[in-house]
Amino acid sequence: MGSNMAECHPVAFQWVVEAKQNGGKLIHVDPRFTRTSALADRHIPIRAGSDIAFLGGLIHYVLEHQRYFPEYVRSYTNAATIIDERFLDTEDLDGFFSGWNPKERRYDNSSWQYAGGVIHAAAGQRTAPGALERATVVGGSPPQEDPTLQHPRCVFQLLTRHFERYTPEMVEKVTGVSRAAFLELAQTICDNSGRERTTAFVYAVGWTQHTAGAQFIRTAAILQLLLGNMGRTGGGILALRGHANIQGATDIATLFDVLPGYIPVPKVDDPTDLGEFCSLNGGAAGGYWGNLQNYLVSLLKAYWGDAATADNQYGFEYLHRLTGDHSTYQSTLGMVDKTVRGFFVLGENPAVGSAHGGLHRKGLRNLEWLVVRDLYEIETASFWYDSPEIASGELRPEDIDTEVFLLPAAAHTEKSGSFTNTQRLLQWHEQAVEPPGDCRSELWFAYWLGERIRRKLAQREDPRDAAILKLNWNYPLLQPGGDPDPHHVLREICGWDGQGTSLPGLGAVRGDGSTTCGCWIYAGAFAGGTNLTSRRRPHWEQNWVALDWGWAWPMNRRILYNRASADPEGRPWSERKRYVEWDEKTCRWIGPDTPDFPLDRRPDFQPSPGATAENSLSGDRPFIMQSDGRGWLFAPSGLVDGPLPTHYEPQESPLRNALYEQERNPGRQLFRRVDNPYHPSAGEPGSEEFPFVVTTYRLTEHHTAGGMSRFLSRLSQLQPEMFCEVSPELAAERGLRPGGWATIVTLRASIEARVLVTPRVTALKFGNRTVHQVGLPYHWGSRGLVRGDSANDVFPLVLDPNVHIQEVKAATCDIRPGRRPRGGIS
Amino acid sequence: MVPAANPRSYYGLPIVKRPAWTQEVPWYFFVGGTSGALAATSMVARWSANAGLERRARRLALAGALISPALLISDLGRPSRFLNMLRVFRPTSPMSVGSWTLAGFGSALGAAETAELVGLPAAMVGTAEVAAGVLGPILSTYTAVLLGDTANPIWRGARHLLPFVFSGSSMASAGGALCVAGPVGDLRSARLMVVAGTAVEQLSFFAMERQLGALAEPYAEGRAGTLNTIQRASSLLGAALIATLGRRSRLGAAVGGALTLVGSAALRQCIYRAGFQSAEDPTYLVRSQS
Amino acid sequence: MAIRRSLRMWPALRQLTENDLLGLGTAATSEKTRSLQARTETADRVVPSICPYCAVGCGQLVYVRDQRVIQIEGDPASPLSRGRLCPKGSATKELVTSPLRQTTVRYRRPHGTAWEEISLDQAMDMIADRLIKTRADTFEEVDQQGRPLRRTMAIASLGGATIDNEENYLWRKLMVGLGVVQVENQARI
Amino acid sequence: MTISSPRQASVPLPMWQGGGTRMGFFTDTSICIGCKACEVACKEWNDVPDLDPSWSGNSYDNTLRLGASSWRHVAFVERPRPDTGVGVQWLMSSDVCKHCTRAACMEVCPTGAIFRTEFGTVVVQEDVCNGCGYCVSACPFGVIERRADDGRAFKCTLCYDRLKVGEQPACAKACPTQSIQFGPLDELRERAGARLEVVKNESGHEMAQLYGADETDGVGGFGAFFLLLDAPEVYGMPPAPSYQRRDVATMWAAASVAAGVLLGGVAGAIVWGRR
Repeated sequence: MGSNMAECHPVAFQWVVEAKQNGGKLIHVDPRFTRTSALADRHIPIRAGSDIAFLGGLIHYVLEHQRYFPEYVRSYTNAATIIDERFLDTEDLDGFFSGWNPKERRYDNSSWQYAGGVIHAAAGQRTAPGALERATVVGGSPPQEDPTLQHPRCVFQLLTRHFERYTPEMVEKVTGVSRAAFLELAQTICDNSGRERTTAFVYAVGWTQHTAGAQFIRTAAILQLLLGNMGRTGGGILALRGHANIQGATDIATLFDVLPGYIPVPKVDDPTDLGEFCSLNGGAAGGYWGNLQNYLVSLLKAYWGDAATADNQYGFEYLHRLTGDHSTYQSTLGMVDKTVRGFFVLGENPAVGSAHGGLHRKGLRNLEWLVVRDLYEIETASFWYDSPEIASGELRPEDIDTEVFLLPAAAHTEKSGSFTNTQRLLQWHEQAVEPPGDCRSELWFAYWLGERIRRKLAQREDPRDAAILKLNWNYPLLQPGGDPDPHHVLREICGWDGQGTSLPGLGAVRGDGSTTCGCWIYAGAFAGGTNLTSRRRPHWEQNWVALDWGWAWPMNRRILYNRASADPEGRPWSERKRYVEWDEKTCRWIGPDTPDFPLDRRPDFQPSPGATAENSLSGDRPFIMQSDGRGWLFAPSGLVDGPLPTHYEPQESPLRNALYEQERNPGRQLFRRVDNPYHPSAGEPGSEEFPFVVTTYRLTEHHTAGGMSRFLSRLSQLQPEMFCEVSPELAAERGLRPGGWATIVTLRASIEARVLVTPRVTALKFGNRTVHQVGLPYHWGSRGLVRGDSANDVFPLVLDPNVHIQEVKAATCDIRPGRRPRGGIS
Repeated sequence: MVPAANPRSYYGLPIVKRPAWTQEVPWYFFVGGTSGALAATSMVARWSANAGLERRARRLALAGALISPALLISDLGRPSRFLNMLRVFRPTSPMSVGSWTLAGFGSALGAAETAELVGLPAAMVGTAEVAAGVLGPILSTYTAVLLGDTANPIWRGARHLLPFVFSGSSMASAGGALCVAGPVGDLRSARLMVVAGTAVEQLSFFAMERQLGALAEPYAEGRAGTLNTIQRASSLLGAALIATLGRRSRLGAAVGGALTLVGSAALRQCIYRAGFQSAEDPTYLVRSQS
Repeated sequence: MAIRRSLRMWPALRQLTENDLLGLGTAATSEKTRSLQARTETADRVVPSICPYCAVGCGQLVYVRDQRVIQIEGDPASPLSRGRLCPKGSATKELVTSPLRQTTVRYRRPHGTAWEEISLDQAMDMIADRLIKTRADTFEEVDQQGRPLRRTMAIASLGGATIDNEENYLWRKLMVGLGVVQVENQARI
Repeated sequence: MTISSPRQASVPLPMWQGGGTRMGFFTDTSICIGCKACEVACKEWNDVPDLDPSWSGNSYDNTLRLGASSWRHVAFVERPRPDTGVGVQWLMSSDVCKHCTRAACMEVCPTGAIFRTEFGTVVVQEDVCNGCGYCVSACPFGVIERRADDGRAFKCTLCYDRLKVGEQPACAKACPTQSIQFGPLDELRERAGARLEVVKNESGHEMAQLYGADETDGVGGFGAFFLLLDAPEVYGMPPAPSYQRRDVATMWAAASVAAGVLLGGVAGAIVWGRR
């Protein structure tokens, strides 16, 4: 669901095809019939943006027919935990949870907590309200539980009640999936889950690019926990990520709100005391996050080296602080409003690659200076003379005062370094040739820019410059004036101890300043002083888990939480699904993979009172990053828009919310401003102007916004023009000629595309209402060998409140025959 | 979407490729064919001691034998590599067989002519002429095998009749050429060649269309259709003129001969053109195979 | 001598001598064909690499001759990809060797109507100056309530998903040192 | 004149020297995901020129045909599901030169440019071809073509240069799902037979068929054969390709008779004309 694996990850899809040939079943739930659907046993067309209703329906089915995995649910999830009596569900408040603050449009989640204590999330909104005053949950057993799962306020009962109305009939009404098709699917999934079998969910941006994206994934997580499909072979929820190192960039953290290893960046109201900051952010809780202080201090040591001492809290005082959401879309608005003056773009193309391209280009025009580093001259570098606004005559280059630097970048063949792939596997690529001309690696750019700045700042005595001047910036160079040694940088990331010996693993990361570690989850990738990410032992020389190829974080574990592949006593759930198990002889966890659990912790281990971090977890708690060691069916903290997933309509939708009075995700991030207009939704006046659903996607032949494919003749000729996919019914209704032109109209922009009329796009029936969907690949722009309008131009800025990702998988539009007026696109 | 046409096709796209050849090829079919028939004429004429006819036929044939390779070479994608035609001898390839034939044919005629000019013994001239005379008819008809031995529906479908079309046409055009070139006195045999040749040509062409059935459509459509009308009209008219006026009037014979030549040339053009039309519409191929 | 040799090499004769009467096999081969060889055989070295497109992380082998990339194909040893590549992965050679690649620094001055060529050194110096000035002009030491901020909100950075871990790490480290808050990448998009 | 049926090919099978194992392709279209990696890998390895970018509107097929500059071509067929009638079926298939057992292009090639390699494959020698164009009309599959700007004929070489060093062809190596399989032909045929059973019975594709796997078919079987989910013509391939030369004898016979007629006619005319 939410993924077009065959088209976007074809080589990974080989394993799906192989599984199919071994009797596996492939079901594709997607608004469009794609090349993935073509190979699937069944394709189920669904209305874009209605996935929570669909998955919620499955949860309802599993609970109603008792198809869940009882032992797994009872021992490995928080089903038995009792929730604060102040908690009120969306069933009580018609689409809201308790704690909603309408003025600030945000939740206070104190009423979502475990009864008698607060609990910290392993990710997302880390700080638990009032964590300093109230007792923090430490250790395996939360204060109150009901193993019989009967208590009205236990998670299991709350869950049952929350999804009560997600019946097959409701699913049909909301998603457009027929009752019969839905039941057949539910059946299949249940039959393929349990001790003997497992079901896996594969998703991609089809789930994330929504105003409730994080909750889409949460819903699948709940379902998979109920079915016992987590931490086991052939199970899980697999995110297929789109860029070679998008996982690494998240881990090492070119993201505003986290430091390397998902350590939260301090907020303005966080304590200025390192210790207090850590305990407030989970450092006092159970599970491995209990060691937050070790991770943070070692990172600070990596940043400021000898300048990081106990006296200055290891440089904690050097860290900047957040005052809210500072994500990329906020920056864009900052550029438009001229509060952001300078902008670096490293191998990305926001002018066509981000939602509401017009707004991004406006931002670029309002900058003082812009630095673009790329292999090719992309739209983001050429916006000032080659953009829809210039083409339309709306603007002339002379009118634009942005200063632009275009610096040619080195390709992956021209530098050594590591990528972290979608399964957290670090793989090293070796330099093959020297970069041509002025092309340089980002490593070179970062290092030498830093050198210049530090040299220039060193002359002035400004206390504000302490953080940059004291920064540990000593890196051995491959040659004078050349790149810093990437191996050395990776060593710093993976960490070393006082003697400079590389750390064997994350267990060795210390908080007393004795270790240095740039990213604690990568600790161990340089164990023994060798770069384990460069291991390339052929798969035919090792077992199927292939631990000797590259290195996966954490600790080279290939399946996370794999302790759950064994029962509470440590025995495999079944012979067929044997993976990691407790070996009484050696008193160790063994298996083909690295056990994701303290190696020598007995299944019957009970923590001593007062134990913290992982030591507070008993031997039957597989989810070691959670403070209670359990999989969360109910998320008391971490998510800002509710402890349980709830179906809301997209910001722009042709239908009303059939489940609640509350139409849309109350917490979603809105930007109500003239240059970011939203369409009226179903029922509101004017909504009939934009009667169709529009969604975006990728094609095998291109890559994201085209920066790495539109400039290549080999790929360009395979998909040479921007087109839109419409159903024969819509084509007839709107008079769209196959092979002709159509204009997609929204309040943000009108773009033109060739018309591909295809039965692969189905018109969905909702009672007497038919909803048509328009599909748009988003690969084109004004540059490259093949050019076309950019699909991202038609979408508004509206974000998921947890992760600030834009909603481009569902909006509304109108479509008309013919080309757009030449007079400009906005 | 694939249209539900019957027989089904892939977006109506051609299955076999249209010929890669250019205009020179049908012209060569005409010139080479005529020259082959003329060589045969000169051989027989020698036996029947008709020196005048022998020499005239031979000279005309020689002219054809010199033009032919020029036409073939200019049709090549890489003319500089024309010698590669004699690189191997592939009995499996009508074109290979043809190339060697043409080479032998040309040299034989050349030899005959030179032998006569430098006054070598008549026997030598005779031998060379026999060689040319025997190769000649093959030169006139092998081109039909060359077309039949393709995947092109309209050529392949008629592979056993095309040789007769070509031989008849060559006979007619040879006669026609002589009618144009020769003095009215001894044109009787040439006229007979035209009439007999045209008869064979038109009858076998008719039979060919019958045998092809629906595949013959291109002969009635587009450029091939037009060329078909032209070739039929001028061949029949030419033959008629030759049979009637040609008896008495030199002019009549010349005009009739010319018309015959036009018809014969148009016939090759027509068949060549039909090959394009037949390849461009996949339904012909699918029909021919289902 | 030469004539005799070329005569001996004449395929029409070799048809007889090489028992290939129809001339469909070896007799028809040219010198060039007989000495044909895959260009990967001529590589100076084969460099292990990883596909730069999506996050599957397919193994690649980069064939280099005379310091130029002459071929990029899948690495059969990879347990992930088993030597296979998608169309984008298969086009990687063009990605890195295309003549359309930008190889010189380009500069566009405010209100400028054309690119100007400047040296890499000059560009780096200008960028450093811009960064220092903007940061100095907009640095926020504390908020209204006097709580520490130590940052500038006037500089932003986007990108990282297409570059290495080491590069992301160093870039973020520099930005943290400078108090640049808005460092983001594709993961947000 | 009797024409022998395609089922009983009369002409002896041309032997290829070296007697090495015959290598080829088995393209299993039932697992093709239409990614076109084969098209790109082929062009990159063989330096095949690019096509002018043009959008066809025929599903996702913008290559449209095999030709001098497209040696692999992925076909896309969209239509209602033949079995249930509801929903769609999207057929994808990577077409390629068939490397026929009885290769018309090779047999008609007058220069010897096209020959049979030690692997049983059919290859054009670019240094020999003089662009006579005969192979273009001879190919029953419309594969080989003359390149306009170059004049010579080009087609898939089954990566002859790679085979020589024991490597597999670029397209087969790249193919993510191994829809394109390379190997000894007899092994591939075995595998294909087994696969067909599965596709027909388990996946319920009644129309599924092997195309060109059978030595007794019109061209004596393909060196590159296919598992198709429907009739060949649906994918733009000839339904029953036949080996033109199977009745070459009768053709030459006809030609000789015709030549005889010509000679006789001329003789008759001259003799009769004498009076």
